[in-house]
Amino acid sequence: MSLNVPIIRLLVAKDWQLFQKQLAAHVLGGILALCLLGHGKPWSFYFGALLLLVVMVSAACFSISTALLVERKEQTLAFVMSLPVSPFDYMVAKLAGNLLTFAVPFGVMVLGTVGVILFTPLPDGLFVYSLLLFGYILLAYSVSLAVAMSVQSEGWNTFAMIGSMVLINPVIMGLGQIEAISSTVREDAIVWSGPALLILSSEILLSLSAIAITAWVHGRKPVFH
Amino acid sequence: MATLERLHYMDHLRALAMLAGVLFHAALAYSPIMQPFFPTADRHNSALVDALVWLPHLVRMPLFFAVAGFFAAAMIARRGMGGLLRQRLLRVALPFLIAWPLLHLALSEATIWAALHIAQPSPMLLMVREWLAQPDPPQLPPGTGHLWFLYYLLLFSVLHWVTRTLDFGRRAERVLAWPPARTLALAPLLLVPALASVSAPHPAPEGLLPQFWAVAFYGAFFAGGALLQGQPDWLERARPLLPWLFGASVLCYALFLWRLDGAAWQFAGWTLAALEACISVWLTVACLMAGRAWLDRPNPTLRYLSASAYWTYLLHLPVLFLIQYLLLDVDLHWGLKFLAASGLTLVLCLLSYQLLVRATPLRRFVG
Amino acid sequence: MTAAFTLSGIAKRYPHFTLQDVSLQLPEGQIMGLVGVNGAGKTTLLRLLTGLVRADAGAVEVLGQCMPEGQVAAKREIGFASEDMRLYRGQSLHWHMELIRRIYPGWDAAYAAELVRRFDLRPQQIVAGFSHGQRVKALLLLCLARRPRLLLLDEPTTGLDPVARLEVLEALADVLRDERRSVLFSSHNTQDIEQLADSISFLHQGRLLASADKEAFLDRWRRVVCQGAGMNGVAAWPEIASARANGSLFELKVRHWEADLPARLNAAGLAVQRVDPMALEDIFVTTVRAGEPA
Amino acid sequence: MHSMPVTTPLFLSTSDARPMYQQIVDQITAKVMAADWLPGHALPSIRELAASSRVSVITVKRAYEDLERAGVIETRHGKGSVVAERTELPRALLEEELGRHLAALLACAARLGLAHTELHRLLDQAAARDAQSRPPINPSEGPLP
Repeated sequence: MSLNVPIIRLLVAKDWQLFQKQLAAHVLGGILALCLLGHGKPWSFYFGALLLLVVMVSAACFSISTALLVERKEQTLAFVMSLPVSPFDYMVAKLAGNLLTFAVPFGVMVLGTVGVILFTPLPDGLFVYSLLLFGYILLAYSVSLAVAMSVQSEGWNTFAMIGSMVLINPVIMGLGQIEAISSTVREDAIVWSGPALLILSSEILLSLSAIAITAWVHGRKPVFH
Repeated sequence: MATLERLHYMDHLRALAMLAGVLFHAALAYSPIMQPFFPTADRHNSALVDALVWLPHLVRMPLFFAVAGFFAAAMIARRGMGGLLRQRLLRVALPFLIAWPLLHLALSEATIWAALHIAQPSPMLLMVREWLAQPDPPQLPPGTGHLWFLYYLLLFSVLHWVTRTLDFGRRAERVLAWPPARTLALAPLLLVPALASVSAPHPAPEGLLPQFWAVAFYGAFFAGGALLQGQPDWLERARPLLPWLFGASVLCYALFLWRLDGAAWQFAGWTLAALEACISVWLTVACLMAGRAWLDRPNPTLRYLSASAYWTYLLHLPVLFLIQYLLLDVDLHWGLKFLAASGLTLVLCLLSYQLLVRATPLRRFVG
Repeated sequence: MTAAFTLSGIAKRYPHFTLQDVSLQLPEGQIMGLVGVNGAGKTTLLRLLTGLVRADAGAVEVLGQCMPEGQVAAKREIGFASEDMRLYRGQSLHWHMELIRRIYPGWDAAYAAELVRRFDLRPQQIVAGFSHGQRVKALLLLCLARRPRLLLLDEPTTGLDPVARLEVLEALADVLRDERRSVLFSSHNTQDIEQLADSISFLHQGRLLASADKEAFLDRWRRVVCQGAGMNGVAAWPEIASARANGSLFELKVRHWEADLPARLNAAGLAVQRVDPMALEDIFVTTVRAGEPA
Repeated sequence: MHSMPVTTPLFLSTSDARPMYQQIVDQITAKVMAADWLPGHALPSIRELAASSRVSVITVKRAYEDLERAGVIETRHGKGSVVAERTELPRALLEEELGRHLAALLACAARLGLAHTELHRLLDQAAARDAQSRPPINPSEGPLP
């Protein structure tokens, strides 16, 4: 199953152009959140962090829904299938496109937060805690993407997206309960406790496997329908 | 910076704005108001400096961002948004990422050396000396090494892309269709809340995270410059207002100085903010008109200055501080010190430009 | 004569529908009309041809590529436009033309511009603002402007106003000029097929009732009006597709018209009054009603 | 594919009861009879006529075969069709048409059970009426050779 790269690049560029307007809105939200963080007041820091998280989550969900669900619902999928594209190319383009539209904002946010934690007077212990949180967002995204690629019904997709993202709060609480993690948060040093390492590695592993399985399942499908 | 067909007066104005920055930073050492804050504050200072220094402060950066907005819009018109973002990465983001740590290092080393060796240190240096004496000296909160103007230029480029993608520009263009007098009367009102939320004279937004007031204030000038590119005849239509703009600005400046006396570094009240806003808007527009009228001819020296302006402005601060630290112990009239410091800094910067940048690949980035 | 596509012994089973034992060939340079009621299997057939669906049995070869393995190479030379295909609502027609131009080297910008003029479309307009007719013509433009060797059109003229329909037929007729290019278009608007198709294939309930060249096909069918005492068994003749009586008048729809038929009818006591050719629509309805192969 | 000299399309209509190929045959015969196309005139290629008149190739092919059988055109292998070089072609075609009308007249009379003498009488009456309604034409004019 050869990979015709030029067409895939065009498909990803197409998805990128379709996603422009939403991305612009999310970038605007992101800048507003950063300004709130920079405003320096406790209330503004809280709102800024919250807005940043909301922007993060909605960027992930929107990128999935635009690239996959809307394409199916608005029957533009039939148009794409008429192009010289094999199901494998289409799947690779979708995965690459989605990971791009998710990875860019996600990467910027992780670096930004890590930068803020390390360089500002905030306790460095937060570093591990935030990475665990971001690990969870990555996992939630990968699961939503995998579901969106394989399940046709929109109901299941919305459930997967919203469900996995809403679970963030219980995850925050849960992480707080774990003795080894919550104790190191206050200290001003980066402490990699056992459970923290376990959770982070499992999050990353699960995310990669979710995407790998989806890629493998769709890769073998010789035809679109 | 942008290599468009040479719009002479815009290039020259940007060069003058950057050079004014060098002179402004040199003069701050001799301003009584800045004595407690500025690292190179000198014993010899005079109220005359305060009387003059705040005028360039209120104009140079707004003018810089207006010109930057104009060139950005021109670049988009010629090479599309992709072209602009590529150019921004090459000539703004890259130099910023390289210069930032270097400048940060140079400034802190120079300050620490001065704090330990200068006989008559400035109040700020004295404080640094006490910090250094403590067991673990508190670190300076990380700033942008006074390259905040590059940071905000990148931010405005992103915002420019956002507004074009979301098509926000439509209503703003109509504003320029109004009679110029009305636009110029109302424009300052936009800026008052932003300026009122910070001290007068407004500080440099050095923080790693963007500040609301800076985004609003400088963003407005950037947007103004971009809109102006769309309607070049606006300056012509507003031409008759030139004398009024100068007159009103000087009047406002006088009022500003009178109100500022003794009220420096507290939150600028609505009046001070309004005055600052009026001066900034009217004087910037006046400079644009004056530039268009008298600076629009190809002029070799100005051309060289505008080519070297970017490099000079990047390099000037540590060089200037080092010279002024050394001058602290010298007993001379403040005027002579100011001329010596700024003159020497400019010479050194231009020399380094000629040797290191003019004929080297660096020119593509900072030439 | 190389074939644009060849279906041999095709079967495709769905829960409520089966396409069985379909063998069909379209010689290069010809236009084939695919006639069938809704749900007869036209869409499945077209999907088999574009490799979007894998046949349960039989072989599909399109433009020399066996499908669905060779679907990418084949689709480079196939222009497929179907009723359920939609463009990106948020984008303009120009954006779509740019996308297609970059994918297909054969894109002919001059021809595209001419089609835009002939179809009376505005490239800068956003697709969401298009009417149904404009959307169908836009899709057709995207297919035609790259001059594919095989055009697969699923109901190209359905729901179009007469003017738009004429514009579409004119664009299809352009394809005739190049004898290397072939067209398969399915429609239940039999007038278009009668006018433009070289050969006709009847599809009904997943089976191919008939596939023959149009003129010969139309020539075989006649509508005969005759007068006589009674039907006396004529209705059962193999060549009679349908027979209706009205008093002493009888209307026979003949499937295989032979010159000697009027004489044999006279012998059976029926005086032939008039013999008329039948329109394709009439033939199609009669065939479906009769249920036997046409 | 630059657009070749576009052949003027024939006037074909779907509302006409006659099959499409018959319409083509009749129109081309009419053009030959009216000397629009002189003998030896090259006819458009089958594909060209099909494209410009928006009908199928097979319909035009059928029409060309009928025209050739009727002797109106001649087709040289590989070089396309031309109007037949027969002398007096238009007059010959008119006479054939007259023959066809006579045959139809006789078939209709047979159905009515008319005797031939009765037919002659009706013909003379029709001729008389026709003479009054139209100015007398000089018999020698006739269609141009």
